[in-house]
Amino acid sequence: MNDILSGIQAAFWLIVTLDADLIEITLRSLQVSLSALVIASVLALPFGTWLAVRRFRYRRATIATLNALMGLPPVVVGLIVYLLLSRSGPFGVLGLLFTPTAMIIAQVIIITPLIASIAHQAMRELWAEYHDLLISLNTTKRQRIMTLIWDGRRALLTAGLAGFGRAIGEVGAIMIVGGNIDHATRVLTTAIALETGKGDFELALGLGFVLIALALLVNFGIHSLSKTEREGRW
Amino acid sequence: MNDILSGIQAAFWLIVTLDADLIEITLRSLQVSLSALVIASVLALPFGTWLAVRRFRYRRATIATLNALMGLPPVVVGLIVYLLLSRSGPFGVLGLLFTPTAMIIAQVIIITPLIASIAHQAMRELWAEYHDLLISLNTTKRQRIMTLIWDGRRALLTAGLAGFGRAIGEVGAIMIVGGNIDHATRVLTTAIALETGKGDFELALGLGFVLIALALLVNFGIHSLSKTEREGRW
Amino acid sequence: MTHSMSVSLHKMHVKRRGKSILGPIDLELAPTGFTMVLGPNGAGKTTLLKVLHGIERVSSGSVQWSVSGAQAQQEQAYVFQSPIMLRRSVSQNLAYPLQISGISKAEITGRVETWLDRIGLSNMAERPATRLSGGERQKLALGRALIRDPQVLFLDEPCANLDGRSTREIEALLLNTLHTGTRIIMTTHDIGQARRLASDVVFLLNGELHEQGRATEFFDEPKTPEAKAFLNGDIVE
Amino acid sequence: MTHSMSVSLHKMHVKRRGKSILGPIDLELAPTGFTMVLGPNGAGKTTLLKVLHGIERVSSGSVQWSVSGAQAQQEQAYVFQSPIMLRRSVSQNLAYPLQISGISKAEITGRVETWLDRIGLSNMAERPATRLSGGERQKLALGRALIRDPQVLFLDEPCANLDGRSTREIEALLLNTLHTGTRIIMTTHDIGQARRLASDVVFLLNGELHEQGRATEFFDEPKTPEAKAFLNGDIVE
Amino acid sequence: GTGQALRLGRAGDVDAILVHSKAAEETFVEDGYGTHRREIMYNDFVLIGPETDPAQIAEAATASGALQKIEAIQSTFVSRGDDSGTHKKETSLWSSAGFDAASFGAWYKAVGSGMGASLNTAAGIDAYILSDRASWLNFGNKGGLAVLFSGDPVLFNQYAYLPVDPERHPHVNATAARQLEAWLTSPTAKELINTYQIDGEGLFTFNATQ
Ligand SMILES: Nc1ncnc2c1ncn2[C@@H]1O[C@H](COP(=O)(O)OP(=O)(O)OP(=O)(O)O)[C@@H](O)[C@H]1O
Ligand SMILES: Nc1ncnc2c1ncn2[C@@H]1O[C@H](COP(=O)(O)OP(=O)(O)OP(=O)(O)O)[C@@H](O)[C@H]1O
Ligand SMILES: [Mg+2]
Ligand SMILES: [Mg+2]
Repeated sequence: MNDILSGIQAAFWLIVTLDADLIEITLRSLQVSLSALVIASVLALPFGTWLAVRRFRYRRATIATLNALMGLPPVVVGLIVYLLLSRSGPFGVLGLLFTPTAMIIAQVIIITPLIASIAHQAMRELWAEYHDLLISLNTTKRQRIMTLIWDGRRALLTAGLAGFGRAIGEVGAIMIVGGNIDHATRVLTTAIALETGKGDFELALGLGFVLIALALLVNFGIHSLSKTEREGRW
Repeated sequence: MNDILSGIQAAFWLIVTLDADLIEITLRSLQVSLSALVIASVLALPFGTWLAVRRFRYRRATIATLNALMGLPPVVVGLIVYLLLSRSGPFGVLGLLFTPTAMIIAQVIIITPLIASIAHQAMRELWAEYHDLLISLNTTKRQRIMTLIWDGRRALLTAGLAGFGRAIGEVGAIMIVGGNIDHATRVLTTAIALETGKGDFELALGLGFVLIALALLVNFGIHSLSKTEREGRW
Repeated sequence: MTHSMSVSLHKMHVKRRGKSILGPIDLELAPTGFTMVLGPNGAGKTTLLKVLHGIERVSSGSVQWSVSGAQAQQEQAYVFQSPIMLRRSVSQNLAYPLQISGISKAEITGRVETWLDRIGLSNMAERPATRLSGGERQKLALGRALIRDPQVLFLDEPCANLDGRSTREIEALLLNTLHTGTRIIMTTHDIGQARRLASDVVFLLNGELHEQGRATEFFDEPKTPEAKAFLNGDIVE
Repeated sequence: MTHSMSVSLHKMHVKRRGKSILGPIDLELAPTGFTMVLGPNGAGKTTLLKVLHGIERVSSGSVQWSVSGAQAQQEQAYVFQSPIMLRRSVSQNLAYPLQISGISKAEITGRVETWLDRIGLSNMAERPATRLSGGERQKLALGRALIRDPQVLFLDEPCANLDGRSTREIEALLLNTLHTGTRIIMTTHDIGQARRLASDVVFLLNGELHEQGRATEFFDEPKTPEAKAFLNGDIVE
Repeated sequence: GTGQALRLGRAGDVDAILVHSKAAEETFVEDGYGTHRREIMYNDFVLIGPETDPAQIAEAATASGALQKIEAIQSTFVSRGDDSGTHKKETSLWSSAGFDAASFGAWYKAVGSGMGASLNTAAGIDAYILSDRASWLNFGNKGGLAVLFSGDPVLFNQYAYLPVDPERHPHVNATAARQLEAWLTSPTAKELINTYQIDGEGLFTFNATQ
């Protein structure tokens, strides 16, 4: 109990003293996770919507696979990305290993199935509602997907936020491909893992609370920006 | 590339030779994650549905918080559970630390917000459809929630599967509270982390592919049992 | 069916986003009879019915039933303008209001059978309700409302999608229900139907209560030119 | 509006879960005229319209338009029995079919204005379409179908929730559209309306084509006792 | 790492710990968390780097000399950076070579990870790194790395056994901790430790006093 309190205290001090290291790794966390979120959303939202709209032979199998991919173990993703990007791997020449880019790649792989799966679920209901009209109007596949994405943007927000949450809290994969290098690839979660390893639980918890506060901030920010819950909206 | 291939090969050999250790840790993985899933679903499905049904003052804030909690960093959850269960912590007398029970507790904390948030999203649409009728029929809160859960069970499946995926692939928290003790708390993900640390990528990847296969199996199983995608069902 | 329910609206006003959509209205409805709410599209008929039923938020003023609010709602039933189908089979839709009242399984089965027959859907009891045709949905919604023997019945254009024969049968059913003591408050755009059924009329125009009175008088000698125009299908302005 | 479209059904059969719900039907529809599809609830009217429009899967047999399938669908419009509202404002709903056809912004604005006026919803252009009253939705759906000047227009009970005046106005609008060369295929349960509008009638019963012919003949001297009973609102069996 | 193990011992979540960081261990006993500290065995640290050895450390005479050569050409060096026993050893080696590790530039990468993860990082970017011999021999992803320097007596690495004090944490299984200690210092353990080999190399040397 005491440890948890001193963790909160540590978080408080880190924040009020504007600890330079803290600011650096917090910004890097945000940069990596938001980049991953944007890239993953660009891939996953249309794909999830497309899955809701299209009927094809292996649709069931695709959906089951997508759901299963939500469970991609981060460590395995990290390993595979490591092997691909390592000097002896096929993309070794790019020299991306142990850079924030590598971390973004790993996170994109982890959160894309999650976002796509939640998006698919949400879009399925909307598609059931719009189906007859959009078919009747002879819309193209692309138009259907764009219409659903636009009119279902509120539901897609949850998908995006789930993805962001997964990304910002993830540590297994980015530890492997980013290496937790000080001043280069250290982010909040890897720093927490480091402090835990050192047995400095106060600092680890403190960083953890900073991370949670950050997640809350982003969520409240997005919610109030998009006014999702305001009465009288869709 | 070669490493990945030998990983697949390793997975293949592990499976065809019915490696006893593999079977043990696979079963433990399943046991821990399914227990966590059941407990989290019992908490999260009614809660998410309740959130869709009830209008109250801090609803927006609750939803934003729930979404933020989807990003609870596993390491922090692990730490907090560790501190609570540790001998010097408030629940130390229970002696739960470094047991599968501790791992289940940590996973429940991680996946409950995820399941609740996706469930809330799905139930909101259904509630919009049913709202007038259920209000008019003068149903109790409990009846509303039960009706929505029953009629929206398909959508809740995605929520559950997302939670299962998150649980089975998680490593940060269970490593801290479970300790990765051989024959006691070692599961697939912690074994993968161990082999990665040893630099034995073939074995790590092999275990990873076993884990992915397991996730696929569970998903295909549940999908075909529940016939979610069969034409003409709800 | 032991106690009767009357209702009175006092300065009842419904606003949405700062715009007045119904009222302010002062209105008394007697505990018996067949009240027809008439008026052009968008006049506020649906809003009024929902306010009376207690499922539409009132911005100001009051709605007072002669019994307590909880009891009032418990003994009322409402058929929505666009029927809401539970994602279940036809017979499960009929059984639902009984299940939530905690009625025994055996009795539910019996009453569902009876009502399937009365609304003419016996041969599609196991069909998913969401697959029904427009008219079949309306019949199901009506049966689901009547199956609990409500004391007050609200009907929002219940025959809009029904064929001639079904309309006649439903009208007979409604008159029958009325004679067992049920209070009925209904809207329709079919003036002929309104004439056949109503004992009194509430005429709404642009969200305001324009005229109210006994049915015979309203149809034969409407007091205002607007009501006259409405009955003729002319421009009402 | 340069080429006309006729359609022929050959042994067209719609089954769902092994149950026949419409057909087998052989039917020819001429490239012009106002066809009224009549029949009791659940007869298969909606199903037939959807099959003709190409949005309902046919289990066997064929549906052949005189122009290619893609072109046929491009120049048709459909008003559904229960209007489907996009979760957008009223004017955005009207603009939608124009936007997806890639029409210029300026032209869209103009045409939306015109049609808002024609369907009488000008004063609620910015209201969310999902908040409209039942009748307002039907008008919006109709405007959204007509705004692309379709060559073939399907209407599934378009006036079910409209008041007397709106019904008359919409009827005038439809006859006007007919006279500019649009083919109209419609269902209704209002026999009076059917009489006023139809040039020919397709009478369905229990999923089968029971009678087909010119409107005047059908209404004045129905060939079968079932049709006669239907027109009288009697039991049709 | 050693830090987390000491922390677990302090909380009483384990009955005994086996670690390698003398100063921290002595504080642990002084603070009354452990009953005593008993040395069990030792192995040694080795300097690992790319087989091409750009800094030529293989030719250095001492560990300090090897580190000076690395610093001279600022060749990429991976540090555990996690306050572990190995990390503390590395920092002290740098200071005896005359440097302050905290002031190094980007070529010195403090990765804040366990030994395995740090070795993976070094293998991924062909860097120099200090490792204990056991971890290195157990490590499977050697890539282009090889042991380039070893044998300097300062690289000696002592492991010690510290039972948790049952007076502070009454629930600890002191009997089991005593049994384990007896076993660890027994001739059987001596035999096992001294003959444990990977790739034909011995790893540990038993040095417990009876
Ligand atoms: N939430 C809302 N926001 C804005 N306008 C609303 C809202 N709800 C209803 N309205 C408007 O209030 C008016 C009255 O609606 P109501 O549904 O009561 O009409 P009605 O008399 O039942 O019409 P109809 O005969 O078409 O069913 C309509 O013009 C409708 O558009
Ligand atoms: N997917 C389905 N599964 C089973 N039955 C179906 C399905 N779709 C339609 N039906 C049935 O087919 C029949 C014809 O339906 P349709 O909607 O065409 O009737 P309709 O003539 O338009 O009736 P209404 O006048 O009530 O609108 C109905 O009895 C309906 O319940
Ligand atoms: Mg209405
Ligand atoms: Mg129909």
